[in-house]
Amino acid sequence: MEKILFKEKLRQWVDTLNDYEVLAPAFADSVWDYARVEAETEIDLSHTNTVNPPKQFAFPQREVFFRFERVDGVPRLTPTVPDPKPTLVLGVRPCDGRGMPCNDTVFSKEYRDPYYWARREKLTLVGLACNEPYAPNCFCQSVGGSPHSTEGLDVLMTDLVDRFHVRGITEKGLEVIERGGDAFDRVKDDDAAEVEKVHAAARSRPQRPVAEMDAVAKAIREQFDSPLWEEMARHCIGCGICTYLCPTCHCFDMNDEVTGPNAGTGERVRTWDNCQFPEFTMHTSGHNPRGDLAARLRQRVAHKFLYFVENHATRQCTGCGRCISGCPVGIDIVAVVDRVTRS
Amino acid sequence: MVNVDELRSLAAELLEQGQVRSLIGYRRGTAGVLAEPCTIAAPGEAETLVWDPTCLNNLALFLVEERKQQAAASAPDKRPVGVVAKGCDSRAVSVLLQENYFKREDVFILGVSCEGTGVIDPRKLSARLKGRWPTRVEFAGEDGFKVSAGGDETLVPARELLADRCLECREASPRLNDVLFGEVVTERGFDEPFRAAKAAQEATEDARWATWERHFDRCVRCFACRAVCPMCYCPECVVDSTTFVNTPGTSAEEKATRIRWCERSANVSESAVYHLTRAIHLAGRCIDCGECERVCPVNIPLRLLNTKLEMEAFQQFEYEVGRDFERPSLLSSFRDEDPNSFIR
Amino acid sequence: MMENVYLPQIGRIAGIREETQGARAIKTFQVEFPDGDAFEHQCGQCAMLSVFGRGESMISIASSPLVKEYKQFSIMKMGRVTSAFHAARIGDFIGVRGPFGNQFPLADWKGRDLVFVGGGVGLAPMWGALQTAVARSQDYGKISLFYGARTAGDLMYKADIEALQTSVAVQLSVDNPEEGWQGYTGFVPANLMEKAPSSNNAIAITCGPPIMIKFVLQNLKALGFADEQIYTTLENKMKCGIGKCGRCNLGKDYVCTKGPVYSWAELKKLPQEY
Amino acid sequence: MPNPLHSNASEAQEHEPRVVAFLCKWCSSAGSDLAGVSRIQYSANATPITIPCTGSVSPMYILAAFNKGADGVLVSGCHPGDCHYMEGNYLARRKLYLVQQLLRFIGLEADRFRMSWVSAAEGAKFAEIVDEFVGDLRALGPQNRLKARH
Repeated sequence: MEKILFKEKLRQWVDTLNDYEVLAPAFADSVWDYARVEAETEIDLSHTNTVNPPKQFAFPQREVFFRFERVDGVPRLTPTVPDPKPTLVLGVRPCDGRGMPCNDTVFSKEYRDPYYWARREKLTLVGLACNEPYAPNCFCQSVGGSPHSTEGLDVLMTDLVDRFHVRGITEKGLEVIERGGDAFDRVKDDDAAEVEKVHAAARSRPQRPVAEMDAVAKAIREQFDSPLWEEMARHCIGCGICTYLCPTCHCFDMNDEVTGPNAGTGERVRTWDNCQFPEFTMHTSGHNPRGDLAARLRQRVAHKFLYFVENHATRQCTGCGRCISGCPVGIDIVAVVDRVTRS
Repeated sequence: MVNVDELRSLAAELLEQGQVRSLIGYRRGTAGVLAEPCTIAAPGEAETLVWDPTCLNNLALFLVEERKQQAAASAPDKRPVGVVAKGCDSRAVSVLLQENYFKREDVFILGVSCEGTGVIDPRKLSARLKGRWPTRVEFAGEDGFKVSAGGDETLVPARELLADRCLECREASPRLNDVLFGEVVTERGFDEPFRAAKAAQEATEDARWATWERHFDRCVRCFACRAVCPMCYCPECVVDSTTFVNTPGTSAEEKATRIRWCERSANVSESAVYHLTRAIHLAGRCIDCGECERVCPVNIPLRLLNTKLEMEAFQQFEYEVGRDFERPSLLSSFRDEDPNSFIR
Repeated sequence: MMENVYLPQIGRIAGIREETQGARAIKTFQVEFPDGDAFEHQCGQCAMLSVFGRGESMISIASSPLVKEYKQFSIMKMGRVTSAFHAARIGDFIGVRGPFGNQFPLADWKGRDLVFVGGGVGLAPMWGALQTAVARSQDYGKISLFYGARTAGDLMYKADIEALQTSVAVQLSVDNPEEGWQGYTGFVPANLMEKAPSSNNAIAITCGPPIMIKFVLQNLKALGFADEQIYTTLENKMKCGIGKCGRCNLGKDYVCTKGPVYSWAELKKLPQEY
Repeated sequence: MPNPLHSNASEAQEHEPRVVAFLCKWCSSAGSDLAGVSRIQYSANATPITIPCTGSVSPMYILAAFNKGADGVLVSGCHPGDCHYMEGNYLARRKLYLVQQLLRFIGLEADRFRMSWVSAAEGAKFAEIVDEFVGDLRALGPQNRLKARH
């Protein structure tokens, strides 16, 4: 189902979704990030891309699994599976959209994660195609994506200067478009051609080239023990930016947080975790299978370009470029992958 | 003007004669317009060294990494390490010397003066270019930058792109150095020192808390501000359980009774303990290189916490951080005329 | 309500037996399920044990699946959660989540000799398989157990091993013996080399400190054991136990779901990151 | 006895402020004992924690106290010059001044963290300080800015 949404009627559409929690990119503290759309919010979809991907709405930084307390000597557990309002996220870039199917795979293979899916099923992602790759480090087309791919999205909007071309993709997408009612107009015949022209132009814009993407997996396996990793990770400082900002990183930690006067009352909490931190794989004996930053850089790159391919026949990198732009010391996954493939 | 060729030839010479075992500097990055840190050991690599307004990193951090590897190495190479240092970076080296983290003879400082300008703030640059990609930023004359983006080049006055730390910088040339490239500059025509902290202090108590509650809430605890700080060199950070080190010798009691001063959760109360602990542990040690604020992915104004304490140290205790590494540090010294009125 | 894989069942500590003292004390716990919701498990599988307020840790289930009344766990005092276990008393409640991981393929080993090689607390993960094999000894050939530790005081399950003497060729060894020690003196791999069990139609299962496994593997190869005949169970840091939290991987495998039991043939193909 | 002058907001009325008091063992702790021995009536809201010297108060203790829900934190030690360790209170004066400034900078109510000099002979002064502190805290109501919320 395809419609036209004039930009001035965007607000009208959002207002019809009153039982949804609507989030849209907002420019605050000189960064773009998702913020809740209130009555007086001026929705602005001229964003480059948000700092945090929409992954946070299904896999938040902090998730309480259950509360525990002692009731006459016996521990009583109260599971806290979330039951959120239906959530609609506007302005999702296709690279972030493509990240969600990777996370869906992880959180459903072999065991189904009830906390992730309680949020994920209520989440509707309204994508906005990239008319021109915004950052110096975009490489979505090199990893099988495109500036207007629909993977993982429920709706795809394309900006046609004064109006959006809106295409419903999934059930959830069709439902929110129907709710919009007369906020939408019929698609005229030249609209389709214009959309195709805009998409073609977006595809032709230069992106960060990746040498031979198909040879990467094999190269990583062959170069597993090469000193190249040591040299590339030389100035890594082991922070969490590259993984916390990544649309497909899903590693987490689980801890008990005591909330009462004694250890018997508290919460078991899941928080994001990061393979670059020293404690991530450290055994309680002190033995650490990945004790140095070179092994950890290799793990991050291998997980996305080798292990995920071996397990799920698809890469776990959508080419959004956040880990490159965000890295304090300029470690660049495209350069890493190129060097490993070339040597 | 800093003559980059002289810098490169001196670097090559130092490595050639083996005066330094390696040299830490900046080179062109692959990840965008910013220069990236590099460590070179062969004289031939000196060609790759650059010096331009995108050399943001505080390279003292890599002196700390070098020192840690040195301590772990079985047969350490005793020669010093060369480091390219701006005014702020050399003040960081000075504080590290003050804390005996390494000896003065362990480091050879190639001082570079920022002279009339300084380094850029990447966010101000991208805001100005509205999404167009900058490919190069160079020093251009006394008070401007030449920005080349998408084929055309524009001259931009320094004030519009300078990082806040440079606007408030009190001494743009490294006082502590073995060799200095560029002129000594102590007068700066930009903001007066601690301007941002003074401004933030004016807000009402509730307004201040509302701002900082929002910042602590947005923090995702990626620990980049700690990882990038040369002063945060503790092997185990007391508020970051991901750095707790277990060795075969660590007893079960030690591990079991380790205090968790704050939980790993990224909510307001725990992130507040993390950031406030870091700020107080940097009192009298932070030289305002601004890297914590620069690397923060959600752009929390962390410099404010540190410059507030630096201002108090300067105003109440007449203590200038990184000024002179022979002097006792702020919190291990006192004066009779320290403020006493706040104690009832 | 969807089955919540992170929600532990409540277990009650029914029995505590002190195996060894000292800094790295080991205690064996027998855990019952007051709500009667005990899960079935296979030999070699593990469970996540919770002490609420302290955390969770992954411990191998030491009892055989044939034992229904309780599940047995041998825990060495190492850190936050395990110290809480060592401070626990009979009747205390804990959380149990599982079973996790794959199993020793006992069915494939029918008709073959079994050589168990354990070190220190490494005996526990194999104990279930050993007990099950002894209970069905008619299905298997000669069963032998090489087990050693630093001192005689560090040997676990002494009484149970004594009871096995009739059906299992037990070869105990200690690194530094007190007087009156009749068993072998030296490391487990050396004891293995000396007794030299035959490798034809045999399966070797080994578990213990990494340094011991390294030499046991060498010696087993020297004794003619093929890679497919050698099995071990790995130990990596684990938090979720269900292949999602990303830390226990060995190459593409998450040890908590694809392992912890590996034949050396499979393990050899994976990066040696454990 | 809560100071009548300060109690106004009703909601703050029933909340009994909880104060964590770090008392240096040589002076202020002895001062609080003297207050007790001399039967001086004063608010019982302060939980005393004896420390060797105010110089040994780590900022972590103060942040942890507020994190766990303390409404006020008091650090009390010997007068300058009386310190058993000669300069502990001078160093504390500088360090805790910075802690106080930092806490005020991020917006914690200014009155919630206090420092005082109380010698072993000043039992009355200690009682008065605690009374005044609890009175001020009662007006401020419960501390929920740095407190961990569940």
